[in-house]
Amino acid sequence: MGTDRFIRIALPTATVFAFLIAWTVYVHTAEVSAFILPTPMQIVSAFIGLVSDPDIWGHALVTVTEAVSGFLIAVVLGISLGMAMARVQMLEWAFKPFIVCLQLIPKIALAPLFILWFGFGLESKIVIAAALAFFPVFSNALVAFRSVEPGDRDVFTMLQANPVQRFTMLDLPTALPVVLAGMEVAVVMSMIGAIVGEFIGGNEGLGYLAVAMLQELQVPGLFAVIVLLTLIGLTLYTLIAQLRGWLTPWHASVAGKSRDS
Amino acid sequence: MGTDRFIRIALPTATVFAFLIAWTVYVHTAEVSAFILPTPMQIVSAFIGLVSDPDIWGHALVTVTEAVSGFLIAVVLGISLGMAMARVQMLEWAFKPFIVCLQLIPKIALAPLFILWFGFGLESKIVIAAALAFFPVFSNALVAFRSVEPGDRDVFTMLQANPVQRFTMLDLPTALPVVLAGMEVAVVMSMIGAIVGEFIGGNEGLGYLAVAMLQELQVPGLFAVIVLLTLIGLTLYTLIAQLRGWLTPWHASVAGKSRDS
Amino acid sequence: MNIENTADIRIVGIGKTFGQGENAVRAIGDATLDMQRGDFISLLGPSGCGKTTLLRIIAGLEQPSEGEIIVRNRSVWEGGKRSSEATRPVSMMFQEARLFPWFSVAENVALPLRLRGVKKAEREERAHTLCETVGLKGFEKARPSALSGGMRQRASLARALITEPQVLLLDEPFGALDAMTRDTLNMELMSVCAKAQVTTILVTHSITEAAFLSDRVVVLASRPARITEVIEMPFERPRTLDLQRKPEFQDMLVRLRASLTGGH
Amino acid sequence: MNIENTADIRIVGIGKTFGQGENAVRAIGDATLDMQRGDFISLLGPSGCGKTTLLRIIAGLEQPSEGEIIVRNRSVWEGGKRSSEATRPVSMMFQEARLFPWFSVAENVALPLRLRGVKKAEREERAHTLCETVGLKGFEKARPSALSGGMRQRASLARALITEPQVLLLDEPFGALDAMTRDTLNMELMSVCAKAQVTTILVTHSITEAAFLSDRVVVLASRPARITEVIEMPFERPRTLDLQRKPEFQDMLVRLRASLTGGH
Amino acid sequence: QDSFNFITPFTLSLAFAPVIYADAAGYYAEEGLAMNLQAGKGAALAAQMTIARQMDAGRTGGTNYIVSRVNNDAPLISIATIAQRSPFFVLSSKENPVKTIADLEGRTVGMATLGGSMEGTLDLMMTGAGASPDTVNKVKVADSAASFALIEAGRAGAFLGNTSSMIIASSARDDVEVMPIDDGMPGQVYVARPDEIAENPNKFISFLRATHRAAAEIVDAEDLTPILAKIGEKHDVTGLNNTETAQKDLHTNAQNWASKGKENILRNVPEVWERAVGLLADAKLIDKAVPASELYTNNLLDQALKA
Ligand SMILES: Nc1ncnc2c1ncn2[C@@H]1O[C@H](COP(=O)(O)OP(=O)(O)OP(=O)(O)O)[C@@H](O)[C@H]1O
Ligand SMILES: Nc1ncnc2c1ncn2[C@@H]1O[C@H](COP(=O)(O)OP(=O)(O)OP(=O)(O)O)[C@@H](O)[C@H]1O
Ligand SMILES: [Mg+2]
Ligand SMILES: [Mg+2]
Repeated sequence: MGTDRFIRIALPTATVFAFLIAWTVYVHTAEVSAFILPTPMQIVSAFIGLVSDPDIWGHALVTVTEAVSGFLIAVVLGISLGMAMARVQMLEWAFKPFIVCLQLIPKIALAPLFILWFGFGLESKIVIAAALAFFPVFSNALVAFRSVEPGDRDVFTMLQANPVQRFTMLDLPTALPVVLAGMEVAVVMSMIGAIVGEFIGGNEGLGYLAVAMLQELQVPGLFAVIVLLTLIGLTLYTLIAQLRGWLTPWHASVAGKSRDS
Repeated sequence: MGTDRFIRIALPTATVFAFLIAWTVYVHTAEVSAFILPTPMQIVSAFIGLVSDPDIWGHALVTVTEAVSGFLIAVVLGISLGMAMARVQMLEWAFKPFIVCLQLIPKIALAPLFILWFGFGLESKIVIAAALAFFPVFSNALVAFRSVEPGDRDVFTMLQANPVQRFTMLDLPTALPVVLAGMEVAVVMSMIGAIVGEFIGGNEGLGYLAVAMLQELQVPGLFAVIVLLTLIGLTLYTLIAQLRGWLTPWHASVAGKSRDS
Repeated sequence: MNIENTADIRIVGIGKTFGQGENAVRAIGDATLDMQRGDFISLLGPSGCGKTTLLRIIAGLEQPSEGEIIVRNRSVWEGGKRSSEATRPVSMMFQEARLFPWFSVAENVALPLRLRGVKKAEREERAHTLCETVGLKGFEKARPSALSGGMRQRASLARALITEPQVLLLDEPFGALDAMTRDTLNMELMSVCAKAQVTTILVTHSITEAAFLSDRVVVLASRPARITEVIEMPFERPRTLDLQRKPEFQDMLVRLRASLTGGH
Repeated sequence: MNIENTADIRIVGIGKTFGQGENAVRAIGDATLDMQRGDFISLLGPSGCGKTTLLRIIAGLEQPSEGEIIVRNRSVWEGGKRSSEATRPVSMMFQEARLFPWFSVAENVALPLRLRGVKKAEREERAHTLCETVGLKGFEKARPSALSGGMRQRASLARALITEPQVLLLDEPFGALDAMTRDTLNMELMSVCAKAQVTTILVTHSITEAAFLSDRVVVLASRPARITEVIEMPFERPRTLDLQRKPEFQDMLVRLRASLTGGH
Repeated sequence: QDSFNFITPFTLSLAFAPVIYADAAGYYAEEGLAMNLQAGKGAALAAQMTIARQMDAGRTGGTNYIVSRVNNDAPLISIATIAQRSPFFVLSSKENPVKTIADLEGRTVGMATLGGSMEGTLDLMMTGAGASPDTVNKVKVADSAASFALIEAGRAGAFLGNTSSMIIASSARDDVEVMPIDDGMPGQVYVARPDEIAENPNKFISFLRATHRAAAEIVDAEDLTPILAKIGEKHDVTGLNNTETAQKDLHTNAQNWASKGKENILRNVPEVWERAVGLLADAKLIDKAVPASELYTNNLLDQALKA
């Protein structure tokens, strides 16, 4: 366990360092302009400057709020709709094409509509974050809830389980590993959604900051914002990945349980 | 079967009509400006105008090429990396945080880099489409390949199956239902990626056309382009959904097989 | 509580065909049988003759193609829909163990109580007692995946018994057990069923077991699927393992074997 | 082809402990046994005594905590790694049927041939022949989910036999079968093993079956897990079902039962 | 024959008519340039591509250029000012019009390119007009006539739109109040790398000559129809379909190009730059005072027009 944990930290750190070195070498040898791709060192110093400015945390909080709220809405909606359609074939036939269409519509084209309905504030960004994060959760929930074995269902039927019990003790545990995989995608999508939302309208958040930096070609600053965004996203992602260990300890998808074969 | 197929067509058609009527009513009663949300009728006539212009098919072909290529790259990469990491825990520890970070980075910020590396042509858009579509496939492949039951693996071990046989006859069939769910998300993402790529640069494709329409305030035209995009996306999506029936006919996720319970 | 004169379980002309046309498989044909409260019957028959299917139809898990099932004066299949009222007193143990990997062994055993809202302390106590009864002491906290095949089967049996059901459907509960364990559990089952007047249907491949436990043995045949014979087991209760060595019991085994072979 | 004087399978001081510390479960203790080519032995023992675990260790699916397995002069576990060379001649039938839902019954049965690159026509023919042997005629094209429990077990047996293996490990192959089918398949198995000099280890809970089929019966006990006795079955071959009625056979059953009970 | 790569900040539109028309009319070819026009997304991208030597020159916003040059040492120099003043207009509704900069007080104002300089100059203008900039809620919106609907819906009190947005919005509806803004900045500039210029100045001279020819022709034209037709032959330009608005659009743009006099078309007018740098420094939008003349060169244009 001790070495395991060590490796789990050491390995990605090593990869990241290798990547940063490769990056630095690339920038220097290929002579890429710092206005397109700064070196990691430049970004680090810009990052230090960024996080020592207290204003930044307000922006970060806005983005996190948007992403997390959007994510939660997506998870609740995705799981419940996925569940409902897994149960009732008719619902899937009636509404799935519809859901797919909604996903396909470029959100940027509808930006004015979002702002019209939800204003320039957090709401419109939460909606976009939720819209982007919804589909992976929904799609995985649909297939996962369908994968409950009929024999297992029969056990619960015989035990006269009510729908809630059936959901919490059978459907959900069966579906969780796959739903969690969808949630991992969704948490990333909700960050992207929040940022896209901030690109589209409003005047707060790290996405807004990134655009403002880009306008003036403060490219290291822009990358510093991206690093911050990425760190936040990675933290949220890690939380979800942790959930996997807590919620589905029995499943082979829990890290460290798989066997090389 | 006959009625089944009828219902499968009739139901979504009914939903779509209900939606269109609700939309029309909303636009009229809420007096939404036609510059934000045209009525379905206006869009339909713009759509007819759009598709009767032969130029449009060139743009559509560009977008489809980008999306499909990006999708295929994403599927191949997603399945192989997912498979590799499902097998070798170390690989996951080393590279997964990295992959997540890459996903989190707003692609728009990297646009200059994409163009630098891949030019203004199709390539840069294919890369963006592939980048967006990759993660759902990868994430689902990882959990799905992990879900192969150890007992099933044992059978193949005893039968001295080589890695390719193991992959095609055990891992892939087991993983397919969940991987297909990821591919359904991915095909949508690759369309979005292609469109985002066209927003970023170049002067071809339906995404470009959408921006151009918006600038001219041809809002019904913009929506007509979106409708066309959506139809294309829906077609691609339906193809993948069809694959489910062909590739995993034994699985409960195949439409019509699930039981209400 | 049911002091009416009618049967506890009535199987009336049940038939079941899977698939259609060329691929149709006739799993059960025209099965009719009445059981009184506390009756213990066994189903004996060749593999694939429809024993599981019949049990599933009685439990309301499979819709019969024809016929009717009545449990305690209620039809299990009312207008093509399963009546969960009718099947409430029924507990079923499936042919596969069907333990849930997200529960420990004790939690799996206690699941039926949990679903009925029994308090945690009480259900844990009862699950532990039952685990001990079926010989799983010390494995209460284990994950089902750490059990051997026979141990899983016993856990599944414990789960079927924990609710103290009035009707018990057992699908090959002792198939994966050694003779010793089987004898012990046979005795246990017999005492449970006798004590609480449980109406029991047991599917087994062991002629000895069928003869030893049952009031009546139903012999099934396949192709065509049907009930070939219903044989009374005229042994007094309470029965002990000694019964199995008695000549009249041995004769009965021969009789049953003949019936099975004839029906094949 | 192996005409050396050494044993075909050597089980040398095998032990296996699952888990660690307080939760440790001793599944096998110090098992030692030699088998010559064509030997047929059965493992008898209480549920959970480590029969499956021993089979899995021999097959190279579970790493022993101590000891060594040598199959045809090759160590199955070389330096903690499974040697797929050593296990090449071994075919194993698992306690669960483990059929794959994406293959039809015949495809499941033919799978081992397919993995060896046997042509489609040939493997289909052999699969059909074997399906008929195990009584699955007419179900070749069915999906495994449409089979009954016993039918699945038979399909799994057919899959284990189709490669005409030199070493056969069978984990309760007839557990879900009725007496008649069981007798038929017992005879079938015996003739297959005799004809091709297959070295066979059979796990069973039927004392009769063990005595009838085996050259030697290995009696296992749990707590502590160990081999309590290895008993020679001194019945001439070829054996017929009549043997089971002979007094010396009945005496052997009593002897085995005693050994099992003592070891418990 | 030299090749010349030029990047516009957005999809090809009539705002970029000088280069598009020069290309369509073959003026670059006459100068011996093989023109390659690329449409980018965002002024920053245009600048970045030029810095990265992917493009020889690009068009970007004047203020953004100055800030990025002074604060971030962007290796660029302005070789021409195409829009002499801000190409942006304040759009509001006639019911609640913005007629002076002070009218912005208390409103939610949408703008496409949110960022320090744009906001800063707006603040500057408001302070100059005696209004309090703190009361303005500046938000990012798409620079599209569609954004006018946000005003209609009451979500925004005004928004800054470019010439095309203004023309399209005001020709589509009759309740659009338009106020041009002059923030004192050079509106839109062509930028290039100084080292590239030093390496091959002739290429840039040829480019400016042809572009100037096209711009002057448009400014002078009585009837824009043939020009629009010419453009449409070669390029897919948004806004060409509706000839009426297209003419207005091009005409309004042309007025901007010539707003410091026809003789100053494409010229970096020193006084304008001087004042702009002063304003930006006062507003602390640039961190050091630099001589304005370092930020641009008129040499190339002079040589182009001399020959
Ligand atoms: N879902 C199904 N679809 C199609 N056929 C089925 C299905 N379930 C069972 N059958 C068929 O019905 C017949 C009876 O099956 P059943 O499981 O009832 O047999 P059984 O008597 O329980 O056999 P066993 O002793 O082997 O468990 C078999 O021929 C089987 O192939
Ligand atoms: N993966 C595992 N993890 C922990 N304990 C295990 C595991 N597999 C088996 N055991 C334990 O090892 C012991 C022997 O198990 P095994 O499956 O070999 O028994 P068996 O003799 O085959 O029993 P049965 O006749 O019931 O199949 C049991 O006590 C079981 O709990
Ligand atoms: Mg059965
Ligand atoms: Mg076992």
